[in-house]
Amino acid sequence: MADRRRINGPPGATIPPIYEDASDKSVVTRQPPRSRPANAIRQTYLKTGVTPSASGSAYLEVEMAGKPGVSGLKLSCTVHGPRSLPRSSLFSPHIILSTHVKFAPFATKQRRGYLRDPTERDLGSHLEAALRGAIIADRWPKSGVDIIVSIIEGDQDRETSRQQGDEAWDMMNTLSGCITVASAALADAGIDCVDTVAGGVAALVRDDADNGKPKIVIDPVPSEHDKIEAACCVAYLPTRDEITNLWFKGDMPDDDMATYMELVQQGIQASKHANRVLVQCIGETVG
Amino acid sequence: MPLDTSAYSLALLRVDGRRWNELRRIHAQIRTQAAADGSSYLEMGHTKVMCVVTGPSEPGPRRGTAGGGGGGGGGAGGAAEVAVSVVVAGFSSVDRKRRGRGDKRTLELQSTISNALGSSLHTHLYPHSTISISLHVLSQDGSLLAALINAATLACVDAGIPMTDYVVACTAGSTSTYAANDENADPLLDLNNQEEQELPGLTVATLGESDRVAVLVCESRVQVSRLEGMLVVGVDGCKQIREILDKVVRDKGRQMIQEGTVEKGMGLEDMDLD
Amino acid sequence: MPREAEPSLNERQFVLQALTENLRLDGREFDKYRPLELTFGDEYGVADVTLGKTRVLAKTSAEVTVPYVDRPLDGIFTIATELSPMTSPAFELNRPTETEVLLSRLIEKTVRRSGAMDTESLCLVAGQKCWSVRVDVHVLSHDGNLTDAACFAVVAALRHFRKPDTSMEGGVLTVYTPAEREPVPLSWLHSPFCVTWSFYGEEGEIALLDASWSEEQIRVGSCTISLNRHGEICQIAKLGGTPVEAVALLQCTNVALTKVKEFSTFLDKKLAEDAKRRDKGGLMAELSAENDR
Amino acid sequence: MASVTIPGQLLGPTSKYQPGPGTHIHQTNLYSSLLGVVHVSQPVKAPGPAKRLNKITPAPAPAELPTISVSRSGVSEKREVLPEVGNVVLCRVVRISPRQAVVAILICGDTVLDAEWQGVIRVQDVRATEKDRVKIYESFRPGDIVRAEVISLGDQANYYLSTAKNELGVIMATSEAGNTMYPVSWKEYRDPETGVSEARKVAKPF
Amino acid sequence: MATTQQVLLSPAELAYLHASLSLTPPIRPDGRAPNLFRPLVAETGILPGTNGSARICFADGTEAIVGVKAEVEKTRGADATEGGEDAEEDNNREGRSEWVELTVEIPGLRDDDSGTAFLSAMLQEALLADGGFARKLWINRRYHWKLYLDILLISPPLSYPLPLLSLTTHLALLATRLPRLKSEGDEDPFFDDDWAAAPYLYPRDKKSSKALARPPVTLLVMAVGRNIIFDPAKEELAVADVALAVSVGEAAETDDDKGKGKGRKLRLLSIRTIDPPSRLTPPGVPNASNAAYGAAGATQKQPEARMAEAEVVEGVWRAPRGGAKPLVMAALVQKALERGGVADEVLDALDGVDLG
Repeated sequence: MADRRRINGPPGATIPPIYEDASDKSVVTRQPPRSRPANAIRQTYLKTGVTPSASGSAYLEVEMAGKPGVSGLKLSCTVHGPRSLPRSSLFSPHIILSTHVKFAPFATKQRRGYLRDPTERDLGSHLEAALRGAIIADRWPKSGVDIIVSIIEGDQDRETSRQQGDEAWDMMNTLSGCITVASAALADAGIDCVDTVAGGVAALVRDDADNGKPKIVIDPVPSEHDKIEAACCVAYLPTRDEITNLWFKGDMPDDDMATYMELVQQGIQASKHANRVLVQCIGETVG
Repeated sequence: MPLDTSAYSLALLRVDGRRWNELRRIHAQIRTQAAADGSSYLEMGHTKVMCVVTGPSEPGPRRGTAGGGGGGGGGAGGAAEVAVSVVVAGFSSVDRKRRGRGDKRTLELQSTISNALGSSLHTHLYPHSTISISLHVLSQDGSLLAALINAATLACVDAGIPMTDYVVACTAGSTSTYAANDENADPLLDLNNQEEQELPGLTVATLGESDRVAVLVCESRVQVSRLEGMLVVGVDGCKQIREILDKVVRDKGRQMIQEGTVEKGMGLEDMDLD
Repeated sequence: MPREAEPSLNERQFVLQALTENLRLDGREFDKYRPLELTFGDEYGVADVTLGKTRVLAKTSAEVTVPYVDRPLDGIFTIATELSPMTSPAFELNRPTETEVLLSRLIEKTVRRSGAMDTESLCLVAGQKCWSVRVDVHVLSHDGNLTDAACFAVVAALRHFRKPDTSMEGGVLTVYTPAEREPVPLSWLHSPFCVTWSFYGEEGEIALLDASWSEEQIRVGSCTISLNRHGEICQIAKLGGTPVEAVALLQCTNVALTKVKEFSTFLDKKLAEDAKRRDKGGLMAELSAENDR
Repeated sequence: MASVTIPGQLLGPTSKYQPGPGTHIHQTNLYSSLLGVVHVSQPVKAPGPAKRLNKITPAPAPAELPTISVSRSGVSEKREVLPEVGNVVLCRVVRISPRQAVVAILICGDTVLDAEWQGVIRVQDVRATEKDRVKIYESFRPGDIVRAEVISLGDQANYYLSTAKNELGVIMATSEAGNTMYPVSWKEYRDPETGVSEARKVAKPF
Repeated sequence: MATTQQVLLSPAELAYLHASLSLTPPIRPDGRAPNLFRPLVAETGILPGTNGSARICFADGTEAIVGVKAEVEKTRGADATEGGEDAEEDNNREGRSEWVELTVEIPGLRDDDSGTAFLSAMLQEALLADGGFARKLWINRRYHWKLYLDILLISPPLSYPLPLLSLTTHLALLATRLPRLKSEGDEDPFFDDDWAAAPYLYPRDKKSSKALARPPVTLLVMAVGRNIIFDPAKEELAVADVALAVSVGEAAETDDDKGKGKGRKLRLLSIRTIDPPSRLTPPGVPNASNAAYGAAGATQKQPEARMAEAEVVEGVWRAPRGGAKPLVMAALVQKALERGGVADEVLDALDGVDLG
């Protein structure tokens, strides 16, 4: 659908030239391989109550891969509600959850429009499934809550070329960030949840350095690895030991159920790491 | 590719070998889908459309979003609303072209079909309800609006919605292009895509066998003097199509009686089912 | 969404009864238009049309852009219609209603698809530069028969419009300001006009021209016929409604032709008057300048 | 005992506590469902004014158990409360019709609500006696502030409210002349300046 | 959102459904075995104007049509010399995911509905999971096929349409043929006009005309209590504890696999959690707290009892809370991937469709 409300730039965009560094041919524009252990997530910063006008809000930053101290992914989430439903909607014995995930136009290397594209809608559906399991919906009949996640900066390094790294794998990291930040904002808004849900990603990667032997890492950064065979993103409730959303993608033979189980288990591990940050952050809010 | 119309004057045959007043092959089926209240499938040459009718039913909560508009005042008044949605499949034309649902041409088609059927269906029998007609275009080769109207009529018959008569439609054209300014141009019946692109033409829908025109759409430039000829041929074509559609409905009815799906009622003796 | 108030049963009955007695509410004959007025703005390409209480403003603008990839030799010509809440509370911004879609389709088919303007003449450099001419139609007041008024306004605005003159020298395109060179009119081929019939009665046997809003609300069908004065049909749209005898439609077309001829003469006259008004100023200025010397 | 809990934190077994607001039961344990501070109220204190704030299970265990609840008070005042059946609310009359008065609910219990929730007082719910003689325009006028009780969650849009008790009804009213009026009887308000009285369903002052 | 319209079932009906589906073996409303698909009617090649098409009609009346259309497109950034020697060429046949465009059209839903976006993302993800599919679209280093898949649901969405759409897409892709390439190397491609000579997108065995490889299928699996149920109908989904969409592809058989029991060798391509509509169902009220059943004393004293937490009462419906145990999810996936299991059966059934 065309964006009719704004004056958009000309459709035929120009791509800025990328100059090759002539002096040093050996340096390919490739990130150094993963330096942190396979079972560690990147540094994460989380803070609640950043938007005073919203019922609840949170902000999340994840450090950029291979560059300690520089942040990559930046997410902000606001929760509005519970508030009354529009007159036209039907009676609902539950709270109506609506999730919006939106990339800022400048968040990724490819400029995004102002209208939500299918990827953003898809992420919104995943997020909704993840949160729907966490909230106690029957506490708030006849009301609605809007959860809006803005991706201020995507998880992409400007220096990697466009060919490298498939955006499809980036989406899992983004989704896990969205889940964690939305969970913090929900807690801040005072909406009843059964548990603090957090997102985690694990991937089965194949690196040339390891002679092509596949291994499982958590919180993968696609550009750090030669090939990602499969990845999964889980939204996990730690005290209940339950998964509210599972997203798996890849290629895995049927006789390898053990690897699949291990992958999900590692995803849960990653989620537990994120949950630790989450618990600490919201604990501070009250104190 | 410009249409070679010069051959017509020699052999009096059109590009696909038809004579001026010949229809393309029409194949129609009703009750194609078990889940729907009414359904139909119609081919006019290579134009293929499917129709599914739901209702009359309680209006949904999100009325008016899918366009369509009310034939006869909408569901709020004393009559049922006829909501039409047309989906043109991406693969239906030679070059794949995707039309969004907000496309103006599609909206116009929807509104036309809704208003045309609204005038024939007895919508006043179903106040505060919605008859939703969902049309899918699977393949296009000219006469799209006509095919859609015919398919919708058949599906409404299948759904058992009372109507005054069939609303039947077909296209008519004229042999020479506008530029040729040929006053002696012959009218043509049932245009295919190529003819539709090159020659002036119009779509006529009539109410059953009468000469009364429910829809008349002309989208090309043509001399006023040629209108009458085209209209006459078009109206005549509609009568032929009505016969064909009527046969489809009767055949299906007879088949259903034979299979015992419906009982042969008392009144059916009067109808010439045999 | 607020809805337009529907006429009451009494109102409906009254208007219909009057029509069967050959009377219209405002006393017009069935085939008479309300008084049509046209004023041009100070700028080129602005036309303000009033038809009774219906008022439509059309404004033409032009800019240089890149042509569409699939049509490198054609300019771009767009017509945008806007029915704002100012016209009626039933219209909302940014959400086209059915009325708006049908109106814009009708104007589009009448003016653009009939080839009233030579779009090839808008091309400046094949595949690279072309004029994009855009007409914005604003409905200021809605008292029925928007189609005819809007279509008239669009044609009048386009014929009144002057685009900046350009020249090509050695691959360099120059666009001149009006001060440098007198702007030039668009390359215009023919002037189509819409004539809308409204039908009443069980079988649509009563046909009215230029129905007012209250008449439009109770009609059982309508048919818009677009013609130019050479007797060429540009478009016919009877989009559903109560079926009408084919013969009656042919008669409507013939009457429409005479109306279109009237419109055409009227527009020519107004354009000539306006040209004279502008030219007088221009000539006088030039003359006085020479006298000074 | 004022410890901070986060959603999903274990509070205790159901055999020791009753669930209050901000908690939920999972299997046989009570867990927090909110970010906030834990309160444990002993059953002795449960009746009385605190009753409205606490939600007690319908079938109380034979031995009254302490109620455990989690609330955000002391954290921030942002916590929204939904009108619930039985709550006394303050609302403003938005418009009236012969059958009902439409109101906007502003305060629920002691909490000022963040969002405005729409409610209706139907003609049969205005007072307890002589229901068939109630006229809405003799009971409420747009702009009045009304104390009412929630009787039902109602349909998709409205909460259903009732003023069929002595202490419920209009508590603040403005006369046609634009002055704030004072109540003179159970069905009248009077303008202090013009002296004209207007009919209302008057709430009995405490 | 993800699962069509609201469920119009009362708490009592939901409780009954849940109870009967939790029995061992479960009793399904339509009497199917837990791992049985709904019967279906399928045909291919219905639209001569497309490169491949299929239509499937489920017994419950839902119907879908898929048309596949291919267009030659210039590869972006292809003029840059990469690759090098021709010998390497086969390895350099990199496919790109943007060569496939998939759209889902569901009557009554807007184009930009998130449910539709979710469905199409899911189908596309499964198709592109192994990267092998996009590689099939490679023509030469400068050109490729752009494949458009238009998926139309013809009937109103009576049940969650995922299995139907997936199976129809599967068949349409099996029936898809691309014109035979006559040009060589990197020159502008031109093709054989003879449609009969056009090769299939998924190559077939010459003799049996059975496809050698096949596109993936997406199965809908749900769990109720300890039971795993395949291809749930709308009512069954309304009481699901958890629902997963599992995309399964077929792996090429190697020799050492032969001994490993019967059935196909399968590959797991993608999993997505479907938000079950059960979470939005109205809860039931236990008799103990229902004023109409003599619990007057308790309810009148605490009218706000509705909000109170109550322990689960047997036979009273309560919308599920929280998620699912990781082990339950794993069991669902394992069941879907089982050799000789449901996926196998479905693929076998689809094999039987005449690909004309």
